[in-house]
Parts: sequence; structure tokens; C-alpha cells
Amino acid sequence: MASPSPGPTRRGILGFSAAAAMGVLPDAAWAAPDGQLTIASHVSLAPTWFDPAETAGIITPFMMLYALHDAMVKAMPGKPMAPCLAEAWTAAPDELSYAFTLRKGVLFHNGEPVTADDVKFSLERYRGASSKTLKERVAGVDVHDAHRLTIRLNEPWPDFLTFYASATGAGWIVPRKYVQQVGEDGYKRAPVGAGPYKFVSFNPGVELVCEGFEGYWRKPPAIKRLVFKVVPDESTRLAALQRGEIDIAYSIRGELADELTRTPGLAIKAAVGSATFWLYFADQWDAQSPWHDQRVRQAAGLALDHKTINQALTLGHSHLTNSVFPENFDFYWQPPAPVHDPARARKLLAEAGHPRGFDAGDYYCDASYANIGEVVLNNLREVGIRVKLRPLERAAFFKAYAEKKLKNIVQGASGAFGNCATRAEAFVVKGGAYAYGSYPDIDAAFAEQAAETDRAKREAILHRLQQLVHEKAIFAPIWQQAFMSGVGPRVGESGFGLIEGFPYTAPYEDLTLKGKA
Amino acid sequence: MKQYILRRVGYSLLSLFLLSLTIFLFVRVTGDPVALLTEPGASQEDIEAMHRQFGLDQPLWVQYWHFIASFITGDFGQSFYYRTPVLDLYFQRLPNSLILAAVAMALSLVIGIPSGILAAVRVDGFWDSAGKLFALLGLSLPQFWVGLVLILVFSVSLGWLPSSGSGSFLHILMPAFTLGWYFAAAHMRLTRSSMLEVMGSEYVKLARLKGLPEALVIGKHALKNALIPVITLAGINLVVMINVAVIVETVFAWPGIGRLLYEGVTFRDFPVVQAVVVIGGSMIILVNLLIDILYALIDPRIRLES
Amino acid sequence: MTVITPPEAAIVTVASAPRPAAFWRLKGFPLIPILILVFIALVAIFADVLAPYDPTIGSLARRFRPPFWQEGGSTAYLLGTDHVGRDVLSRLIYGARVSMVVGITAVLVAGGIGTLLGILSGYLGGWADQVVMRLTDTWLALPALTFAIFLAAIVGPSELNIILILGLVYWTRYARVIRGEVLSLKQREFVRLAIVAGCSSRTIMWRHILPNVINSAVVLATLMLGVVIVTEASLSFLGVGVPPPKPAWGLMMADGKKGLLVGYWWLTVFPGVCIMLMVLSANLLGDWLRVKLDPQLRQL
Amino acid sequence: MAGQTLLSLEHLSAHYVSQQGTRVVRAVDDVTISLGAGETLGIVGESGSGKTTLALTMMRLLPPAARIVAGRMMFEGEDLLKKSDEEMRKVRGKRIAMLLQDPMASLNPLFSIGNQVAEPIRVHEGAAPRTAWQRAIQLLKSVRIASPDTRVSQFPHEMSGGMRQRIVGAIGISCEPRLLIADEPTTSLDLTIQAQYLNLLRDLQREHGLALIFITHNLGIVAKMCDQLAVMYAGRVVEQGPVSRIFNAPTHPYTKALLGSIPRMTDGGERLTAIDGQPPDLSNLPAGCAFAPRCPAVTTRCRVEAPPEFVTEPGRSARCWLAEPMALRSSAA
Repeated sequence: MASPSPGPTRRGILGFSAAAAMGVLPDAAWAAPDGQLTIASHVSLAPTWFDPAETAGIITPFMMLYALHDAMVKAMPGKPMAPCLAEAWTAAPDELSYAFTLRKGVLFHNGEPVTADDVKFSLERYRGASSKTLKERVAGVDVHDAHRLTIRLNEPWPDFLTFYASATGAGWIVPRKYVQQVGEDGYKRAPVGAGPYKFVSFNPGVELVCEGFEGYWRKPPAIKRLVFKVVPDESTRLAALQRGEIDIAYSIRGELADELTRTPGLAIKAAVGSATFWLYFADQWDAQSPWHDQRVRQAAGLALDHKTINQALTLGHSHLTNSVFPENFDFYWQPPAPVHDPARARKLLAEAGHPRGFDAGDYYCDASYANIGEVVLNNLREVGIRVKLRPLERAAFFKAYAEKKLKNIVQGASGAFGNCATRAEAFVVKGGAYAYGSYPDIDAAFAEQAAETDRAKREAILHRLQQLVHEKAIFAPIWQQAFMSGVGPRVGESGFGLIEGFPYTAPYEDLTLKGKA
Repeated sequence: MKQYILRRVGYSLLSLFLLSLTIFLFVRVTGDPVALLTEPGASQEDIEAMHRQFGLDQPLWVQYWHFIASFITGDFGQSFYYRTPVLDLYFQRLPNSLILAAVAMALSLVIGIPSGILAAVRVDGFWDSAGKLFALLGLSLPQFWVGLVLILVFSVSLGWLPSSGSGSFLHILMPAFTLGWYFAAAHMRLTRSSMLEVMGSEYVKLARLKGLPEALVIGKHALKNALIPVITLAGINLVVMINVAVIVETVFAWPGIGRLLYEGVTFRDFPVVQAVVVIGGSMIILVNLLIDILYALIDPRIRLES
Repeated sequence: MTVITPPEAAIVTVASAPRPAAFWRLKGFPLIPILILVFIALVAIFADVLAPYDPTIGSLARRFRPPFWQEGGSTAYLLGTDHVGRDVLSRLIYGARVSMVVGITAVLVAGGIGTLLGILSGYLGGWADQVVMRLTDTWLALPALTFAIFLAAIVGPSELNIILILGLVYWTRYARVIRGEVLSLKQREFVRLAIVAGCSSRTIMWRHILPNVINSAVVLATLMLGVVIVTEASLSFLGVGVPPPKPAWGLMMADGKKGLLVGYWWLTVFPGVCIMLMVLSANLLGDWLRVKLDPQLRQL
Repeated sequence: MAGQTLLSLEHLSAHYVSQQGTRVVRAVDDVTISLGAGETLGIVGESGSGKTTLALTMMRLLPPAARIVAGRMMFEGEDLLKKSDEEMRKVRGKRIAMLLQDPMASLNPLFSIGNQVAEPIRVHEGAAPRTAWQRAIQLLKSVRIASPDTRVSQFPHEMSGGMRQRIVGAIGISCEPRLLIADEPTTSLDLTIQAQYLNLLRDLQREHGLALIFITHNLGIVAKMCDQLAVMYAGRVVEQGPVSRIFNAPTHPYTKALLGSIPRMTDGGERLTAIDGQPPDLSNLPAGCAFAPRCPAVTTRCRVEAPPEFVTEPGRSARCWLAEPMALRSSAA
């Protein structure tokens, strides 16, 4: 197996002349050749996503991990915790250690076998999201032989497997010898993993090219060549899809999605990820603010016309939950369905002393989701809550949100991994990064569940917590957003929706082109 | 001559220093890059760890010192987002930007200069007004709109040209036209006023009195003099085309410096933004120097006096 | 000495017909551009009266209605509705106000700073000139769009910030042109006389230099108006322009651009036409002014 | 008229028509002049009297607003007005050359002297670059430029005003024209250079058998250089004839006033005769003789009826009732 080609070297300006450049340009023909699947990504591909150790707490890096790497245990079609590199695992009775037995005969792209030593190395070098929690809770890793190891914990941690498998990149295995040989940056420039596709070349912000890894243990990938192109503009992505230059276009929204469904040969694929959106009433703990009155908050919730918003913006694909906790999260409590009742909302407002509604100042939101804001604005105005839309540039919005500078209504969202407990910790409970205040009974429940080892008991406490959040109307949930992508005529199995809650195409080895191997 | 060059270099360095300081401070004021790289709700220590990793925890002047020291040795540090040396990123995209800028400049001159000459020579003729209107139109329509209409017409409905991305020569046509058309009006206007001024000169009158054909009078005598100021403007615009074609590069997914700069700004990728702006600044200074040298080649009067 | 241009036919009867004043004859008085600009100004001033609906209120039920002459359109919404169901015509009318306000104030800000610094650096020379020139060099390297994104990120997008951003970005062009003018003015006799007469440099700048520079400033203003409006539209495309739901032409174009591919052409064509008419008229007026007021002004 | 007539303008008129066609300026009005080969004609008059417009009319290089409305321009037996633009262009610089007033600006700063001198030769005679370049060096020598073979590749800004005027002269004679029109050739030169340049022109005239037309307001030059003289006022030739005859006995009051206004060493302290009043506005000339308002010998007839051009003696004429031959006078009184 030839080692992957060295990363892009620096071509000095001197060596370049306009005429020569014509020839030098990568001549990827603009009509997609056969045996190749071209995916247009809406975001620029970051090399950090090629290295499991750097996985940030967002879903996007897993788009790359599923292609280039493989994990001990990962979400697969039909099974959120499917055994992959780890054939089997057992938890010790005292829940202080987990024993794993590796699948035999599994190779990395460079032909090296996957061994327990690599698993130990991958866990210890992990420095992505929640790496501190992992470091605190994991006592150590004992390698028994090439295919058996045990991970010891300092204290019982019911969520260990969730973290190790799906919430972080710790469980995704990299070849120790190769990483130490090429170093951290070298590895990012030419990653080697055990996934279904091998890294071929990467032009930052432009294009990633991968090739099928025949030796993949699960099954050899059906498509020979996989190319990810970065096409930032949504309209251009749709045009490229219509022209057949690309096969899959990530993130097509609103009216462009309408057009896509109407174009013959193209199909829209929607996957409900774990990104929930809500309105957060930042001033509810301030007695003078109208939002202090629970009826006003409930009125805002009732004003939202969820169905129409869903139909308009995501063709009805988004999941209308009435909770800020994603439905596919552990310990999820199903609240009553969301209701759109402007009349009752106006009655509640009148009772709360606002017969003619009130001016509620600013409505803060992330500029890239201002389209939701504009629609919600109209709904609120219909019941008399008059707000002014204040969209902030993405980074500035999160900064202000975290620094608790935002007021009145905040259109919040989170696609972070974890379970209902981790989501509550960040947004609901006292001291949470985005909690502007908290309620004692909820804080007490949270503390109680943190110490509870019995899963059933813990689930009951978390359910009660979510019920309290719902009753106090801390939030007015909007939806669990569907991530919509377009699929071209050449694609057989597009891989969308195979893995529950995963917005991108996966597992890559199952993808097929129509009519061709 | 030497004293003149020394002064020029001195001013350039001062400009570059001022530019690097401005961009350094500006970027840091826009917010915390780490907040973007991590999901809302990431733990505090994760954020601290990243700060240390990027060296953001040190006091500002230390960071600035590192920036300047490494800048001199040509190392602009690592991109936060891409984790590769910034210069690699820059030089990988530079050829694309250079080609786009070159073709766009050629198109804008092809539109701008002839319409400028026509406007000056055939005042009020149909072609004069048509040329002027066409050039002005380029200034009046936002680039993204032009770009999308071109994609709609030539790519989606006619299917002649690829809608986006780089690769063959066909890819460059639409982006280069969109970018070039915008600058055509400026070139047209300057060519026109410069031609009008030159056409009134004595040596053009003498050229006619010599019985030279009109084409020679305008093409040789008038044009060469009139184009001197246009070269200056074209030089500056060329640098702008290379570094700031953000809109065109976004619409056509053209992997150029403009996009790199825009991503750098939105991701708060300090090293990338600093590098692109400082290199852009030195490019402007370089182009100014080149234009002066070009002046000396074209205009003998300058060669002796400077 | 008269200007000699290409030879004319030899014998022509004296009373040749005067030349027709067609619209496309651009050299003459730009009547139509001025009419367009005045019309837009009037619409901007009387927007509240003219607009049939509140431009920011819409309902999803009636979104993407085509203009009335197309099937599916209705006379209630003459020019159709946008992606949130707001009346396009009302937004265009209010948009005129926003574009005029943003355009004119930004040009005034840029003009004010640019003229002031241009005069100071041109007349005083020495270190003042160096500082201003070095600043303009630096500012030139800082592209307008990046600058706008920085400011939008720091202070959050609002109409005022956009005006500030556009003003701060374009004052450099002003300063350069005005400085050039002042340098040539300084050599003129009447300025030398004023100096000899013992006027302080401040009065010279105020009473002698400024009036002579005004017409260049005015010409530059009309030409800059176009550039500023188009830049505002580009900022909206990148999401850092005038914030929604304010009806600004640039934002309408940016929002409507997705409609191009989908067939909702009117969302982006109408604002596009408005911007084009306004900017084109401003440029034609500027060109005519430039020739009328100061044919030598060619550093533009 | 010595020698065969080279050039004869007959009742030539050129008018400026304003934009709306309402105002008509009679810049050149009913001019009849003739010139023999090798002769020198001086055209004199105040600024604005139409001297330069007449020269431009001869070259048919009038600005767009101007029209040649009447008359014939016979040059070597051909009427230049009948020629097409293209044919006329071939005449310019080849058979009729013209020198401009401001030497500093007449040469293109961006091209070498040799290039600009050789240009007419290459265009009109289709000479190869090398031969044209050699001819240029010869021409520079003939206009007395020192070390011409180094000067030829230098640029205009490296030359003094006098040298540049001589180079313009070289350009003028480069294609052996039959007629050379010099429009105020010496006004921007200081006296010493002026004298040298005039001598040069005379030598060139003798060597090449050139006919010369001098347009100037400097009567001293006319006296020294010219055989014939034509005095223009308000677009019309008010008096013309041999220089010696007119200088000694001017007929037209305007000519008398012009001659009177030249300071002479011999006059001692006498006051110069100045012409009062303002030069006429060509767009609304008074009825009758244009000089009437300023003419010391004005009669009622002058104000009513414009005098035709009377031939006072062979080769001389004047456009003034004083010059009316006795035979005609009684009938018109």
C-alpha cells in the first residue's frame, strides 16, 4: 500500500506564470466522471475533522470521521451503539471497568493491523470536546493482548459509553506508529485511519478526494472515488446539482428546496439531527420584566404557528417537538404536542395585564437563521407582542449569548451531543454556560440525578426535570430542525437517514451509484 | 535616484507597519475564535486549552511581537481553522486568484478602454453612448446578482458553461466577466477624460497637420499618452481584484484569496486574516513601485528627473 | 487656438438641422437621470403615504405571490409578495427611503472626512500629509467588505453602523482626489496672493481652498452614491448589510437571489432594477457634472 | 505676380455654426488671395481677425462647428474643396505643410525626434524605416541641428525651445512641400532665436523653392520676410498687395493705423497712433464696413453699405470706399 501522497507543498509565486497556470490547474473535469460520487459541502472542510483527537462537540466533523475512520462502537443503521472495531464489550458488575475484544484482521489504510495498543493511544491522545471529563473519569487502560483491553474508571459513570462512542472522537482509532512518525500536523495533512475511504488529496477550503479502501472489514465500498467540493453559495449548489456537476448537495433550504422537489431526477432528503431551536426569555428572572409572568411566556409559545413555519422553511420535514431536548437523546421526556392558539395567547396576555399587547424590545438571533426570526416575529406580532429583529453575526451572537449580554427574547439553538443531562447542564441548570437564571426545584433535581447510578431512577428524575422546564415555560420550543440535502439522478443509495439523527450521508460503504458497481 | 528609492522604501515600511498594527488590533476586537470552533456549552477548560494552543492567552503586545517577528521571517503562523501553515494556504489559492484577476482585468480593459476612446473620439455617436452605458451598467449592478443571472442563463438553461468551481478555462469565463465588468466603468471614465485632454494637445494637432491617417493620430500619438493614468488605476484595481473578489468567489465557488479572507474573518482565523491583509498591503506597495518603473519606461521625461 | 478634430465634409449649407436630443445622447443635459433621482427622492419622502402595506409585516399564507399580471398574482399585491409574505411594492417604496438615507449619509460621512483630511494633507503637507497618505494606503489594503464584517461583528449590524462602515471605508478615495486638487490649487496665483496678504492658513483653507474644491467634492459625491449603494447590497449578500426585516433594496436583492433559480424572479429583479436606475442616474449625473464643473478632474 | 500662381483662394468663406444653428460667426468672409511658387505672403491682423481660421480652412482641418460655405481653393490647378477627406489628407504634410506656434508642446513627449521627423516620410512616401531615419538625420542637419545623429534618438524634453522649433520646421519640409504655412512661428521665441529661425526659413525657402505664408501680428517680420501682404479685419481681407507699396502708401485706414502703431527709433517722442474702440463681434457685425465704428475716415456710406474689394492698381486691392476708382464714384454718390 503506497503511503498516501504528501500534503500540498507550497508553490512559490516565482514559479508561477499565467500561461503555465492554465496547465497546472487540477483538471477535474466539470462533468462528474463515472465511478465517482461528488458531494458539495456547504461548509469549508477543516483538517481538524480528519483527526478524531480534535473532534469539537458539533456534528459536522463526523461527516469526515465516518468516511476516513472507524470507531470501537458507533451509531450505525438501526443500532445507535453498533459494535465495529470492538467485536464485543462487557461492563464489570461494579461498573468501574469495561472490557473490549477487538475484531480480528482489521487493517488501517497503510496495511498496519488495528491493535489494542492503538485503541489505548487514541483514547489517551484525545483532546477534543469533553476531553477533561474523560480524563477525570477514566483511571487507565490495560492492554492484555493485541485484541483485548480494559478501560478502568475512577467512579461509576453511566454515560461512559455514550461519551466514548457517540459524543466524542475518543473511540475513533488511529495508528499509533504512523501518528508518532509524521507528527500531529503531518497526520492532519495526510491522515491514515481504518475507515471505508482512504485520503488521497486535500486542497483546503476547496476539495477533498478519497478513494475506496478495498480492505475495509465491513464490506468494500461500492463507489471507487469520493470527492467533497466546497460550494459556499446555496443557489450555486442547487445549480450545480441541476447541471449534474455534483451528485449530492448538502443544506438546501426554503424556496430552493421547493424548486429541488419540482426538478425531475432530483430528490430532497431530510434528516432530523439533534439540533433543536427555541425562544429563550432571558429576563424571566427579573421581576419588573413582563416575561417574569409565566402566562406571558406561555402566550408567546401559543403564538408560534409551528406547522406553517415548518412547511415554509423545511417543507414540513422538521420535527415539531415541544421540548428543547432532542427526541433521540437519552432520558428524553415526551411533552404534550405544541399548540398554536393565538386567541388563548391574547387572553393570557390580557390576564397578565397586557390587553393591547406590549413592546418587547429586541429579538436576538444568529444572522444565518434570521429567516426563522422573521417568521416568528410576525407570529408574535399577531398576538400583540411587538419585537424588533436584531440578527447578530454568528460568532458575535454566541459570544453575547454566552456572556449573558442578550435581553428579552433570544432565538437559541444547540446541536451539541450528549444526553438530556448534558443539555440541561448547559442551558437550564444554575451555572450553565447559557443559563441566565435558574429555578431551585430544577437545580435540586439536576443535582439528584447526577449522583444517581441506577439508570431507571435517574431517568425518572430527568423526566421530572424536563416536565418542570415545560410547565414553567422557560423556553418556547420551535422545532428539531431537519437538515435537508439534494440528491442527483446518478445516486442509488444516498445514505441519508440510514443512521438515526445523523444529517449527513453515512455509512459511506453503503452508498451506491445507479446501474454501476 | 538612490535617495528617492530609500525614501520610497521607508514610506512603504511605515505603511506596512501601520497596516499590520491596524489589522492585528481589529481582528482581536471581533471576538473569540475559540467560541466558534467549539459548540455552545463546551466546558471552560476546553476553551482555555485552545486559547493556550493558539497563544491567545498571552498579553496583546507579546502576541503582536510574535506576529511581527514571524512575519519578517515569512512565517505567518498556523491557521486556527485549517491547522496548516497560513502561507501554504495562501500560495495554494494565489494562482487561482492571479488567473481570475488577470482575465478579469483583461476583460475590464477590453470593455473599458475602447468605450473610453469611442466616448472621447465619437462624442455623442451611438457607439459612444452604448459603450458608456454598458460600462456604467457594470458599476450599477451588484456582482452577486450579475453572477447568479449568468449562472442561470449560461449554465442552468443553456448548459454551455460549468456553474461553479475551478478547473478548465471554461470555469473562468463567468467569474472573470462578473469581476471585470464592475471595474470597466472606472477604466472607461478615466480613459475618456484622459483621451479628451490629450486630443486637445498641440502634438495631436501637429500629427494631423502632418497628414497622418486618423488611426495613427489616435492609435499612436493620443493613446499612448492617454493610457499612462489608466495604468495606475488598473494597477491598483488589479490588486483589489486579487485580494478582495469575495463576492464573485463565493457565488462561483472560485477558490481564491477573497474567499480565504472572508472565511478567515467569519471564523475569526486571526493568522489567515493578518496574512492576507498584510500580503495584500505589500502587494499594493509592490504594484505602486512597478507602476512607477513602468512610467519611467513609457515616459522618458520621468527617467531623468526621478 | 481652436480644437482641431477630424475634418468635416467641405461644403454644407449653413442652416444644417440642429442635432436631435435623444435620450441616449449622453453628452447633453442628463434630464432623465435627474428625473429618476427626483422621483426616487419623492418616493422616499412620502413612503408612509404611498406604501399600501406595512413593509415589515407579512404572513406565510400569502408568500411568493407573483406580480398581478402573472397568473396567481392579485391586484392586492401589485408586485407580488416575498418569502415571508410581505408586499414587495411597499418594501420597494420604503426601500427607497433606506437606500437614499444610507447612500446619502454614507457619502456625506465619507465626503466630510475625505474632504477635510484631503485639504489638510494637501495644503499643510509635511507630517500631516504623510500621516493621511499612509492612512489611505493602509485603508486601501483593508478591503471594504472585510472592514464591514469586522464592524458588523463588533457593534452588530444596524443602519447606522452600515452608514459608518461605508463612510469609513470610502473616505480614502475622497481624500486622495481632494488632496490632488488642493496640491494643484496651492500653486495657483490667488492662493499665493492670499498667503502674501498674510491670511492665516486656516482662513486660506476655509475661504479659498474649500470653495474651489467643493465642485470636485460634489462630482465625487454623485459618483460615490452609486458605489455606496452597490456595496450595501453586497454587504447584505454576505449577511452583514442592513439587518432584516428593514426594507432595503440591497437586502431584498440578497434575500431574493435564491428566487432566481426557483422562478420567483420578481423578488430580486425589481430591487435590482431600482438599484440600477438609481446608481446609473447618479453616475450619469456625476459624469455630466464632472465635465461641466471641472473637465480636468481625472484622478477618479 | 512672379512665377506661375501656386495657390489662389477665390471668394472663400468659412463660418462657425452654433449648436442650435441660430448664431453664425463669419470667421472667414469672401477672401480672395493668390500666391506664386517661391513667393512669401504675410497675413496680418489683430487676434480674432480670422487669420488662423483661414490657415485651418486651407488645410481643411476646421473644428466640427465650422463649415466652408463658399469659394474655391485652387492649389497647383486643383480645387482643394473638391477633394475627398482621404485625398485631402494626402495633401496635408506632403504638398502643404503647417508649423504651429508653441514649439514646446508641438512634439509628442513620448516619441523620439527621429521617429516624429521620419513619420511623414514613411506615411507619404512609404519609405522603409531605415531610409526614413537617414532622411530625418539629413533634415536635422538642414535645419542646422548640431550632431544630428545623436540628437535624432533623443526626446523632445532634452531640447531647447529654439531647437524644437527647428525640428518642427524639419518636420514641415520633410516631404518637400510646395507651400509652408507658419502660424505665428516666432511669438514664443526670444529675439535672438527668432532671427536665426527666420533666416533658416528663408534659406529653406530658397533651397526648396517653397512658397511661404506667414501668419503674424508682427509687422517687423512681414517687412523683413514677405513679398506680398494681406491685412485682415473681422474675417475679411481689407487690403492686400506688395509689401513695399503698402508700407509706403497704405490705402485702407485700418492698415494706416496698424502701420502707425509701430514704434520707430526715428519718431522721437511722438505719440503712437492707437486704434480706439474694441475689435468687432464677428457674430453680429454692423451693416456696411466692419471697420466703420473705429474708422477715422468713416462716411455715412461706410455705415450703410459694405465696400467691395476695389483693385487700386495691378496686384493691389483694398476694401474701402476711399479706394473706389474715380470712374465708379460718381454713380454711387
